[in-house]
Amino acid sequence: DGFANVGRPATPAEIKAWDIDVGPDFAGLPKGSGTVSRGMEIWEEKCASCHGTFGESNSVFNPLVGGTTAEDIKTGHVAALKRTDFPARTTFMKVATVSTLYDYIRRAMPWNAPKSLSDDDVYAVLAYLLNLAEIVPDDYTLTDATIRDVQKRMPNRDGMTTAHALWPGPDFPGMAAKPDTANAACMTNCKPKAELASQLPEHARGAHGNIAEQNRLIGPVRGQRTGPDTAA
Amino acid sequence: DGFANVGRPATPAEIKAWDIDVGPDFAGLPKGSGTVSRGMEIWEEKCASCHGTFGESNSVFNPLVGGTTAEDIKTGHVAALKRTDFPARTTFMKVATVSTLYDYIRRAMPWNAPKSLSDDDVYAVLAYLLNLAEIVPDDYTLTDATIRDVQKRMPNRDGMTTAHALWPGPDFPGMAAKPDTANAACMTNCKPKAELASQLPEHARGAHGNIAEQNRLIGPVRGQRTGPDTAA
Amino acid sequence: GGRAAIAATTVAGDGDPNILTPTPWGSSLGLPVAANPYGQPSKHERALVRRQSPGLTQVPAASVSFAPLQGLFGIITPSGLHFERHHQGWQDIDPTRHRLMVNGARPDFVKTPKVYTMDDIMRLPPVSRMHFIECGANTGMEWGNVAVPTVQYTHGMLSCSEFTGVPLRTLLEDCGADLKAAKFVLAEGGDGSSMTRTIPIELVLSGEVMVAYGQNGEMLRPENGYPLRLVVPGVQGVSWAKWLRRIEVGDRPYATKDEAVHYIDLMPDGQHRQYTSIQECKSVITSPSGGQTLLDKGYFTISGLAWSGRGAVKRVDVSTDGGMNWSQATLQTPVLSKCLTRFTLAWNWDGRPALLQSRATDETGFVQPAYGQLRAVRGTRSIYHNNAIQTWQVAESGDVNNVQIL
Amino acid sequence: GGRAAIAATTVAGDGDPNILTPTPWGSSLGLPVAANPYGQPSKHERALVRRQSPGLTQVPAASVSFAPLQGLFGIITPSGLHFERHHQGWQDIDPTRHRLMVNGARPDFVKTPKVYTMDDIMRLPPVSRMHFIECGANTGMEWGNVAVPTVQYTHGMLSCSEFTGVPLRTLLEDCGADLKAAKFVLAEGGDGSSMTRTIPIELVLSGEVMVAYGQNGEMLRPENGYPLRLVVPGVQGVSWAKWLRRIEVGDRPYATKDEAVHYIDLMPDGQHRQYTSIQECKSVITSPSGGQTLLDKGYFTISGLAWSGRGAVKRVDVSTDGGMNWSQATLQTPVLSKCLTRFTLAWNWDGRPALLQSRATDETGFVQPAYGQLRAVRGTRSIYHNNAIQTWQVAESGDVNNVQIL
Ligand code: HEC
Ligand code: HEC
Ligand SMILES: [Ca+2]
Ligand SMILES: [Ca+2]
Ligand SMILES: [Ca+2]
Ligand SMILES: [Ca+2]
Ligand SMILES: [Ca+2]
Ligand SMILES: [Ca+2]
Ligand SMILES: [Co+2]
Ligand SMILES: [Co+2]
Repeated sequence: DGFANVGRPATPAEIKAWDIDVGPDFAGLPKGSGTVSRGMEIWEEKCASCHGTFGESNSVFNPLVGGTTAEDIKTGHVAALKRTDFPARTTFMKVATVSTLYDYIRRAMPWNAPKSLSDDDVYAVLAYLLNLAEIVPDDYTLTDATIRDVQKRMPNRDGMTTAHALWPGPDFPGMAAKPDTANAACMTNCKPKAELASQLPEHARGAHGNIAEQNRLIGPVRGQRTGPDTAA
Repeated sequence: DGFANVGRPATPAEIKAWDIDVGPDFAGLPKGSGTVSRGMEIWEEKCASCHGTFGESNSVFNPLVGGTTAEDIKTGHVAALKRTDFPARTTFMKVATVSTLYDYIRRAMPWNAPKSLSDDDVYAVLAYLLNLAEIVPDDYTLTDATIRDVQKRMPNRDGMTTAHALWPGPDFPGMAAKPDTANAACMTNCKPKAELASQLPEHARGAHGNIAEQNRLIGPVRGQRTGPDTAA
Repeated sequence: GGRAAIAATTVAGDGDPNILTPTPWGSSLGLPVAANPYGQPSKHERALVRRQSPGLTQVPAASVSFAPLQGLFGIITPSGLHFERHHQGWQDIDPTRHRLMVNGARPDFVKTPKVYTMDDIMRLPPVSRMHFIECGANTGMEWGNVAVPTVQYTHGMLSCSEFTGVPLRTLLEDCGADLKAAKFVLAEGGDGSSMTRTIPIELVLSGEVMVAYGQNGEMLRPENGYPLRLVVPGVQGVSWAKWLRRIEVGDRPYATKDEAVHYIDLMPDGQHRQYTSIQECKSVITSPSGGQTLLDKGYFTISGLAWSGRGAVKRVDVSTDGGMNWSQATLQTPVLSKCLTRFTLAWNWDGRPALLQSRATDETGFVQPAYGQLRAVRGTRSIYHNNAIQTWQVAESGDVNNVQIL
Repeated sequence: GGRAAIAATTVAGDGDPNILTPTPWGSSLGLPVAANPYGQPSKHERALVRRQSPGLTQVPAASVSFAPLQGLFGIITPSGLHFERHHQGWQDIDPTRHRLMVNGARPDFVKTPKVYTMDDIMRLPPVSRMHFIECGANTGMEWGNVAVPTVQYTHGMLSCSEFTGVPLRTLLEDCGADLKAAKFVLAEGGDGSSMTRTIPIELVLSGEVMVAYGQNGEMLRPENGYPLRLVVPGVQGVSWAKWLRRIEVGDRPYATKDEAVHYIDLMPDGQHRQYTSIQECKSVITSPSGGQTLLDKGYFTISGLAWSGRGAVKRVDVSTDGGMNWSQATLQTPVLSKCLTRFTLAWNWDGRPALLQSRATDETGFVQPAYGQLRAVRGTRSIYHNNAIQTWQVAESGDVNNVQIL
């Protein structure tokens, strides 16, 4: 080839070790299985400290579970996502593809010991999460076969759209050719007046420390004093 | 003006404090005087430790004095500068303008206490240096008037040329419009063979430490090991 | 708030003591060369550092630190101030042990899957190019309303560097990838998160996507992926996989966690836009900006940054009356594709309230939208891709504050 | 010398343990954001620092530290690795107390001599531009013969940054300088040496000369003149007065110490060329370069830097046979005036001895000279402005060494 003596063929064992991605079509999914009850054991030992007993904690990260309904499992759309009075967005409210969870837990969780779970452990703990989300029953066994059924019950499985212009590659279904905003470069008398729609609430001004100490000592401006000066 | 509220007029006292340059036409030279013998006192107290009793030391910098002759004072050219067997180049061998020394000593010397000399001190210590360089006699008094006579005796006063193309501004006397080299971008068979004119002497290879430790641990190359490895 | 100080336009007595009396630095011997073999900023510059936004994320190893845009000049971001976004902390990888694998999702996609050492990669034909990187979540806290006080927090997930590396296309060709069958590649990091993102093959074929090891003349910083990261010009930062260990050639997107659960944009109808990636044309005034106070009336320079994920910035307009009237700003050179562009405009502040805005247009003719326009189509609940026109309100006191205008 | 290591092109057993067994960085949680509010290079990059050349000068406060060009990429020099040249040490000046004065050598040269604070200067209309800076003494140790082993020491008094500041012309106009009568300006530093140099007014009038405070996005580093230095594109570094405190408008050159005793070029006839200032067109291969060893036969990229004090680089040719035959190299973009330009050329090393050279041509048509040509006119005793073609000899062992060819 063109680059003599640069790089070498990967061995099959090397590819097996690193090619761990699992796709939405389940390509790459390893054989294996795990029960909800085995999953609960793993969860309580290795996950609950960060994510809470029911996956509800937001002490280290957003809640994983919550906000989905039996109705969502039917429709494939999480209804709460339409409600502006429902700010929480849990993982199960958003995720459309169960493969995503298998893939991610296997590569990255537990956060402080990534890649320490066996493939079966991942099945088990995912089964437990699916059970917490009321997608599978308590006695469920998740396997490389049953996971395909689970996909059909994911609450937000139809919640994604590619109908936008922000993908730089080949077309996705419904992908728009044109950006969704179309401002014009008006130069004069562009509107009758400039009205403020939002201002920083007074209480939020000090929430980022003393801004005087986040600006240079010289220049055309200084930072506003929004908190106590630290000792020099 | 165009930049409202930016900058302010300098006061006369401020200009006096900072406009300390002395030009080759002696513009900016302060009134004052100093004798060789007063200069020797200052020299021994404040200069000799670095430059040597006779300005001959090269322990912290090149020698200031030496390499000039009575004949040079006549011709205005330091003859030793033509000799390839005379590597030393002292300050007095090079400097064409006595103003340069007054200006520089006043602004920068002593090195560790710049701007601590009075104008008269500068006259005195310069008188002493001129005496060491055998340009003025032992009983000389250097003043803002006599310095003009000294200029006529500077050994290398005619040793400068502006006949070159490396000045980016308006013409100097003799300034060349064209660069002094004119290589051509020959592409093939440009010469019969490539002969080495110089190579790094074996003994110099280790003089810059262990080059292995001056190159990255990765990449297309490594540094050669030319000295002991330091402990990691 | 409140004005911090007023610069003197006149001087008392004979003049300024800083001129009339010897300065410490003008009357002493300074420090030797190589006192710092790797140099540091002045001790007087300590205000300009990366900072977290309190309450944004729960744990700092899955968080963001923002670049102090309020104090930066030109277009290059000093690498020590490059914004950070980690999902599982940053690692300082031993580069002699780091490997890059190129493989195919199916055997026929890549004839010879290969492993490259850093030695190998750094031997291949390199390119050097200047590009911006912006997190898709930049300005995300401001979708619904004003939330944070300064440009560091509103826009500081933005940096710009000269990157050096090998076009990914070169590596794919070296492995005999089937560039007809390939539609996507997966990029995977070597850190704990083994972060993965899907990249469209078009950007790879164009030669733009780069496997980079150099940043601003030296190696990438550990926080930015040392020794290897993907550079995907124009695309949000999360796709620029750090600590890059693997590239897989495939024919469909991968729906990885950071393209199926995050970096998806919630629309008013409850659907999420997936695979949003381009950073659309955007700009922001960095001086004067939120949390600052103008020292004085009189002459000022309004200065800021403009960029577009679709190419070069064509022009930037600036308004001082909240978008009723605009003036064309000067663009500093070089103006490069998918790179920050610095703009400036002269401004005489008469001491009356003002509303400063900048509006960029890119080479495709796309004009940066107002908040009203953006919200009309995307609502207020998307965390990502907020490229709305930023407004800074200047009060009579000289105080500058973050406000929004539709 | 001797080859340090050989990269593996095959692998034993099942594969590389760095792939088959979990890596520490792939199986642990990393460090939080803002662990370093101002970031540092990887600990694995400690080899790349500024270094002195032993025996070059007697005291390190009047000396040089060289930039490690052997390990740099692209054109931007990280500010922490910018070369240093101090004559009286470096100072970390309090910027609130720093002043810039503009005055006239005679009252009629400047209508209103002025004092500017840093606040004032940073309010004036800024420009940002990328330029190289090269010490006039760069490669000075090599005039007579090969003296030093690596490109850090042969060419490391060279750096390139994006500078931000105010055109000096703007300040002169603001003071009402008589730009007809003015022929030269004097630039003066605020350090102990109060370094002074004469600058031709033409460069000021063209707008090129800049009173700069920004370097690569942040403030100048203390070693490079914080908070203010002159930038004189194309001209040797000594004219770029650091810690700039004063500009005087005059009508004749000043014959200051560093233009009357140093930075003067000794010619064979015993005369010194005075006021030599332009850095003529020059280039050097930085990889592979002196003191390095090629790891292997096979594909390599020859990479280096080219620059000219007279404008943009037009082309660079590379020879692997000591100048008998040449190939045109690729120039990385952007190619800017009076700025470093990175060039690259593909090279398959067959394991036989080679002599690597680069030869730059600038937009004026000037071609970088060979040593023989330069010495024919200037002899061997000038310390300054050595822009001769550099040769690196590649031995069969892979060792690369510094040699000279006429
Ligand atoms: C030490 C704390 C910690 C532990 C233990 C932990 N996690 Fe996590 N988990 C996190 C953090 C933090 C994130 C977010 C990472 C990011 O920003 O990408 C996360 C993310 C996740 C996500 C993705 C959620 C989303 O919306 O992106 C899943 C699923 C998950 N964890 C499951 C698990 C499972 C299963 C275990 C145990 C086997 C586990 N976690 C153990 C801290 C932890
Ligand atoms: C602590 C050491 C030290 C002391 C004390 C000192 N000098 Fe110097 N001097 C130096 C150094 C180092 C240089 C070179 C500075 C540079 O690199 O620009 C120098 C340069 C000079 C030069 C310029 C020489 C040239 O060729 O550039 C003159 C003239 C000079 N000194 C005179 C004096 C006088 C007069 C005094 C006392 C009043 C003095 N020096 C005290 C260290 C010293
Ligand atoms: Ca090899
Ligand atoms: Ca549906
Ligand atoms: Ca003022
Ligand atoms: Ca004569
Ligand atoms: Ca795969
Ligand atoms: Ca003067
Ligand atoms: Co992000
Ligand atoms: Co120099």
